[in-house]
Amino acid sequence: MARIGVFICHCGENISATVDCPKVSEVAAKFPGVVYSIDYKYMCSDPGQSMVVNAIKEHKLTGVVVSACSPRMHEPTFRRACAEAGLNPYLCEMANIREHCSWVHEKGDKTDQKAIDVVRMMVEKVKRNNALMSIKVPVTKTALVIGGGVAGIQAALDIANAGHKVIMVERDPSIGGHMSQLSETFPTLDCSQCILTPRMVEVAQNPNIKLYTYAEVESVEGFVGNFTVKIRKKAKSVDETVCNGCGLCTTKCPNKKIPNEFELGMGKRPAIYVPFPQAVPNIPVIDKINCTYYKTGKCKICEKVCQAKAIRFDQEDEIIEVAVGAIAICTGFDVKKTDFFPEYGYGKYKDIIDGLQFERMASASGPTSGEMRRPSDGQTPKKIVFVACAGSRDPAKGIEYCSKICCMYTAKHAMLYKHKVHDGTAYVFYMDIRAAGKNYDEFTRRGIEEDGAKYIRGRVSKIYERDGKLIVVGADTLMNAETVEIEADMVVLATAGVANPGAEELAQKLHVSYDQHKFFSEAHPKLKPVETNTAGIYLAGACQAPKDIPESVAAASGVAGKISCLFANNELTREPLIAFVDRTAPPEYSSCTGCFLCQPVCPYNAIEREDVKDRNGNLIKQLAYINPGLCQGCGTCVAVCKSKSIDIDGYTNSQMYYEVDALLNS
Amino acid sequence: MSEFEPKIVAFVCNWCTYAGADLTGTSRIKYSANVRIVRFPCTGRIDYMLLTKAFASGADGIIVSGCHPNDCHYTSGNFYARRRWMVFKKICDFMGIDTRRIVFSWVSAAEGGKWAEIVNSTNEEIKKLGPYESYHKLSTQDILA
Amino acid sequence: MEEIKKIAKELLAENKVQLIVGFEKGSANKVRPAFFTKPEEIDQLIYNEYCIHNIALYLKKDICQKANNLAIIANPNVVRSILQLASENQIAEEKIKIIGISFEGKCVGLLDFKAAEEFSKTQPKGIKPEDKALIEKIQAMPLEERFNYWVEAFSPCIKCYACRASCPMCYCGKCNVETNNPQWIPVAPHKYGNLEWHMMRAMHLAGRCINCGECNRSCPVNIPLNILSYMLSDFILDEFDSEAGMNAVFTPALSVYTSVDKENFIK
Amino acid sequence: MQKIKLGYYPGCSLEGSSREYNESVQAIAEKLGIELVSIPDWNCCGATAAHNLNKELSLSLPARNLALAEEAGLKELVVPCAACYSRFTTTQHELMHDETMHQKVNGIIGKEYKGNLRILNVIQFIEEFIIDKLDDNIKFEFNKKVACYYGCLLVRPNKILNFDRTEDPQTMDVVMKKLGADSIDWAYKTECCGAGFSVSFTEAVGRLSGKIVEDADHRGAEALIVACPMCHSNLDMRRPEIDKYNGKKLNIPVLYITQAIGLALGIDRNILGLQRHFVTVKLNDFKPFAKKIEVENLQITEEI
Repeated sequence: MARIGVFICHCGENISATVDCPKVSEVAAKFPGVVYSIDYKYMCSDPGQSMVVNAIKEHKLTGVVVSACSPRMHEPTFRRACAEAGLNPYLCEMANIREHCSWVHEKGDKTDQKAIDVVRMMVEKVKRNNALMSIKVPVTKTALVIGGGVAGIQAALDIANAGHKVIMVERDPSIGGHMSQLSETFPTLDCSQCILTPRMVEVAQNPNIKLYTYAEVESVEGFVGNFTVKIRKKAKSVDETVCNGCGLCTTKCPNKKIPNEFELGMGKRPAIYVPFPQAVPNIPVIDKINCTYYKTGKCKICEKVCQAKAIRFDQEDEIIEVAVGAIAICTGFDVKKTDFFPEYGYGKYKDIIDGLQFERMASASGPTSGEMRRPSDGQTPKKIVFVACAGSRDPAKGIEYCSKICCMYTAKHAMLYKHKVHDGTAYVFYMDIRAAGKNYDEFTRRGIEEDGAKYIRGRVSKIYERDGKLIVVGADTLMNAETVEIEADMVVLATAGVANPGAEELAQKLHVSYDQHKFFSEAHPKLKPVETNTAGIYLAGACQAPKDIPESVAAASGVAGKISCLFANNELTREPLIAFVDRTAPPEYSSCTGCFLCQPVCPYNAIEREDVKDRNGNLIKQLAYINPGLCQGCGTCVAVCKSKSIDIDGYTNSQMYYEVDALLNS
Repeated sequence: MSEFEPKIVAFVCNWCTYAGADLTGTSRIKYSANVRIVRFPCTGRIDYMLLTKAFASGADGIIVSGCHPNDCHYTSGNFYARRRWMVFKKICDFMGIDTRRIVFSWVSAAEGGKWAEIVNSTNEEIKKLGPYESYHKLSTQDILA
Repeated sequence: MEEIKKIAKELLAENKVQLIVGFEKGSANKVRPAFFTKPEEIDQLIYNEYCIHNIALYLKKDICQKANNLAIIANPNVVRSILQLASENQIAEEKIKIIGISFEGKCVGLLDFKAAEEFSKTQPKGIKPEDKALIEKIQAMPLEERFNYWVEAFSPCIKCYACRASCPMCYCGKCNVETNNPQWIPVAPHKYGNLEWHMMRAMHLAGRCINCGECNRSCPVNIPLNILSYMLSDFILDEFDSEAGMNAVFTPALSVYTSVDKENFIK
Repeated sequence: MQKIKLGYYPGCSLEGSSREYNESVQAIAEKLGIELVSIPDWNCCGATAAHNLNKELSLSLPARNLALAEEAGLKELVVPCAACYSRFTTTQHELMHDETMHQKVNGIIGKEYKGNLRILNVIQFIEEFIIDKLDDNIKFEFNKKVACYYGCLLVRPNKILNFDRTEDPQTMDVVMKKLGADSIDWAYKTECCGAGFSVSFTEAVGRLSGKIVEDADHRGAEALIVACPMCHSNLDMRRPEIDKYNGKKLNIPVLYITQAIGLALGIDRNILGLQRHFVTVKLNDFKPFAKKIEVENLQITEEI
């Protein structure tokens, strides 16, 4: 006989303000099988959990329904409490009356009725729950870090220094990411490359880190502790083991007119190139699209000049398969290009650039060697306009979110400009100055007060060119919203930080979720900020949302900590919510007919054919068998099985049937 | 007589729509209280027998919802589900079971607003159609008769 | 006819098979399925226009299961059933010899699976005009009328399960209707239980039915059961280009998918 | 050749202050074998007053015209006036997205508007029915530097019209290039001309239109090309206020795009109504048309 306990949580007022919790508790007490029902202010608190523990012991409960928040929030909490009281944790279910009820409905009878129904459905389900034992699986103590920007570098170094193996995959020919493109960093104005490049070298030299540059993740299979990852190593056309990085090939390449990606098109590079002088590894790659040899079959000058004989025109992409236990996604972000803005000329004006291009212009190693020279004619801009929130925070026609880093880097840009062009004027159009961070507000103030950047609170409606000047038309909302027109020599748009192209595809390969802007989603916005919904896959840096360097680094170290925790054990415990095929006594052995129509639908190839043999080894029957190590518990096989021979723990046919059946009684 | 309040059951997957409905909650977007959510690991797990069972149990409308194509936590459960729904819908149509009462949707973990819209539009639609008496009668009266 | 007998006799005489499944004369003018184990019994074997039953059904019965190898007199429906059963791991090619009979009643000799697949493709298929007409008639009905049509059509059903018993694809040891925890389908022959039972059967046969029509023939109360499966087979062929009973290696429509499956019905 | 028959809504401006717009549309249509059928018993579209005062009225006035056009069996409706066009498309959009309002308006006008009509502004009309015929009929190249001025109503709101790029429209430029013109890139394509203040607040018109005319002139344009009677009035008629604002006299003429096409087709200037303008249209010396002009058709739909 079932002895179910029902625990209704008020969640402070989160639930009780809308749902009549005492009434729900009262009604639930009368459900068949319920022997104990109570409501309390905070079930997840210590006293609340103790109530559960004590009730289990006192009333000899065989099942528990906690009616509170989403099971995604506190299911582990209450399952632990049950275990503490000696009840199998899988005999505990949660009825979601907060996210799915009190927060989304108005106070009233209908909402109370819903809460009651939800509890009844869960009571009927929990009556049929089975005691389950968690599954132990081995852990491969190697981490995969996808992306070699500052977040990836930090995560890789921390994990490697904890004594674990790391495989890093970087799409570009060098690690370093966007941070290596920056000139100086806020709020200290220290040189970005000076602080980053030693870390890049450390990655290359760390014996625990295996680095694959010019490589991408091809496919990912498996689950936490046991992923199998295929990496596509794109052909560099250069033998990395032989090349000594002398760079002669890059100087002799006759085709030097290719827009340089690292300089965001503001500089040129040859067809065989290293993206920037401090690149790690310092090995060139041949850009097959622009290389004269690949285009015409003639040239091969690089091959002729290479003393190390490292050029390999016949090199092909290579697929490498690796086994890893955890994955850190550190793929970073991109900035919206200026051609996104019709009101600013769809990118047709050369002297309207984005923030990242300005970084290159301000960088001592950039295309202008750090001098302020506008792209159209190389003149020093005497009047420069920075447009913050260019296209951001604009649900009507732009990007609705705040990119967070632009206020700070725009202040930095204005300062850098003033430091380089003393007699120049820098205007900043802004909506709000969001300088929340340690020493951040002080920094923007310095830009305004000491360096004299002219801040105008208002948006820019239009920019057009007239007589070689860019006319910036905006409003000054602090001056009666009067129209302001500035004749500028150059304009810098602080465009939105957006998800990297390819983020969606990667998310689909990894089966992690992403938001409407294609940024990866964390498992919980507050309490699981670096985890994804998929166990063993973590997030760091700006692939999650626009983030500045300290935040990215902190998240990366957080990920490294999480992965190190995972690797601290030789085995990990997995939820036993997996499918199984029934077995009965001979001569049936199972109701499974061995049709194996379940086999093709399993995404994990977990369904095997088991031979049932007699004593003499003669085959009696072939039955489906689900490998518990491989099954991830999707249950697709359950719905496919005609004879209902397959069932899945946690969501058994009987549980689901009676959960639905409970509706009838309401 | 009070207005007809439909009974709607939602069969949703744990990873996308259940999480999406959680987001509706955390975003405090209001929707009709006539829906009861049943959580499954994946749309691939949702047995069509449970849909007829829900109608028999008194449901006036059903929502079946999971991850968008390519977003399935288990890679492909939603693709098998999609086919099964097509065939199930076809046989239901043929047998005169009112498929206007079954709403299929993709709601991702990020689409809290869409979830509220789906529930509300389903609720409105079912209100227009009225209670699913022909099926309820079949399942209750005929058993007793 | 003589050729069939000749082949059958040889198979038994040369010990190539232990059992032959075919037909013999029944009472009055009727025929009935028969099992032959000795060459001399073959004189009783007949094949005529009345031998329309899908005897592939017996392949999953004890008598055939116990035989190490066997032969079967196979009209196109039987051949298709064998291919479908083979694709579902229910019968091995080594075990069975198919004595093929075309739809005109002509013996085409012994068929291996490859030949059976070819044979299956050459034989007429598709829905009979009168069945198609009925399907279209039902589809044209307003919703409520359609529902009532089926409720009424199923109302004489006494849950005798002749449809299941006569269907070669209904080989589950324990049918879903007999599972009782939970009791998915009410066993009592009332309208509701009947509706769900027949719907479930149609769904279980979706993508697997070879459209032999045996369920319809065997139904003692003449429910047009076959059109449920016919309609679905037609839909599945149309929508997924998938057809049961054509290949010995085959995955039915509901165990596969394509990324371009329609989803205009999904919000 | 079978004559193309299209619905036509002239509206009040084209019968009054902008007769030359009407004349030039009719002239090029006739020349190219297109019959424009006016909606029988048409009424005012309600612009610009109605939608500030009464929503139902502002929808009912256009809806009656649209319903009349449908009753007359018309499939397309050419609406040259940008304000009328804006009211018509807005009405269609609102009624098709709001069933309650749709029923209400049907009740008010005593007719059933079905929403099957395709409403075309003058540019869409040119793109669909004129442009392909130009190569065979053109007599002169419009070999002038022109500034195409779209104004506010032709391309906005994009959500409803889904026509051209809101901030940097191109369709008129494409047509003008096709005629052989050098269509310049300039800053005031879609800025406000002062619109309804034409009568009530001429100083504002002087300032707003002044900037437009000045920029076009400054960039060396020999003519401003428009497709809206209101824009034309402000840029042409308010030249004294414009000149006062700019502190100099500007002689750049303002032509309707249909007049420009008419000139290229060799239609008499007086038939096109050029003599009615306040700013004298001196343009001449057109080159005889020699060979087909290839114009790259820009991707003009804007992604939102």
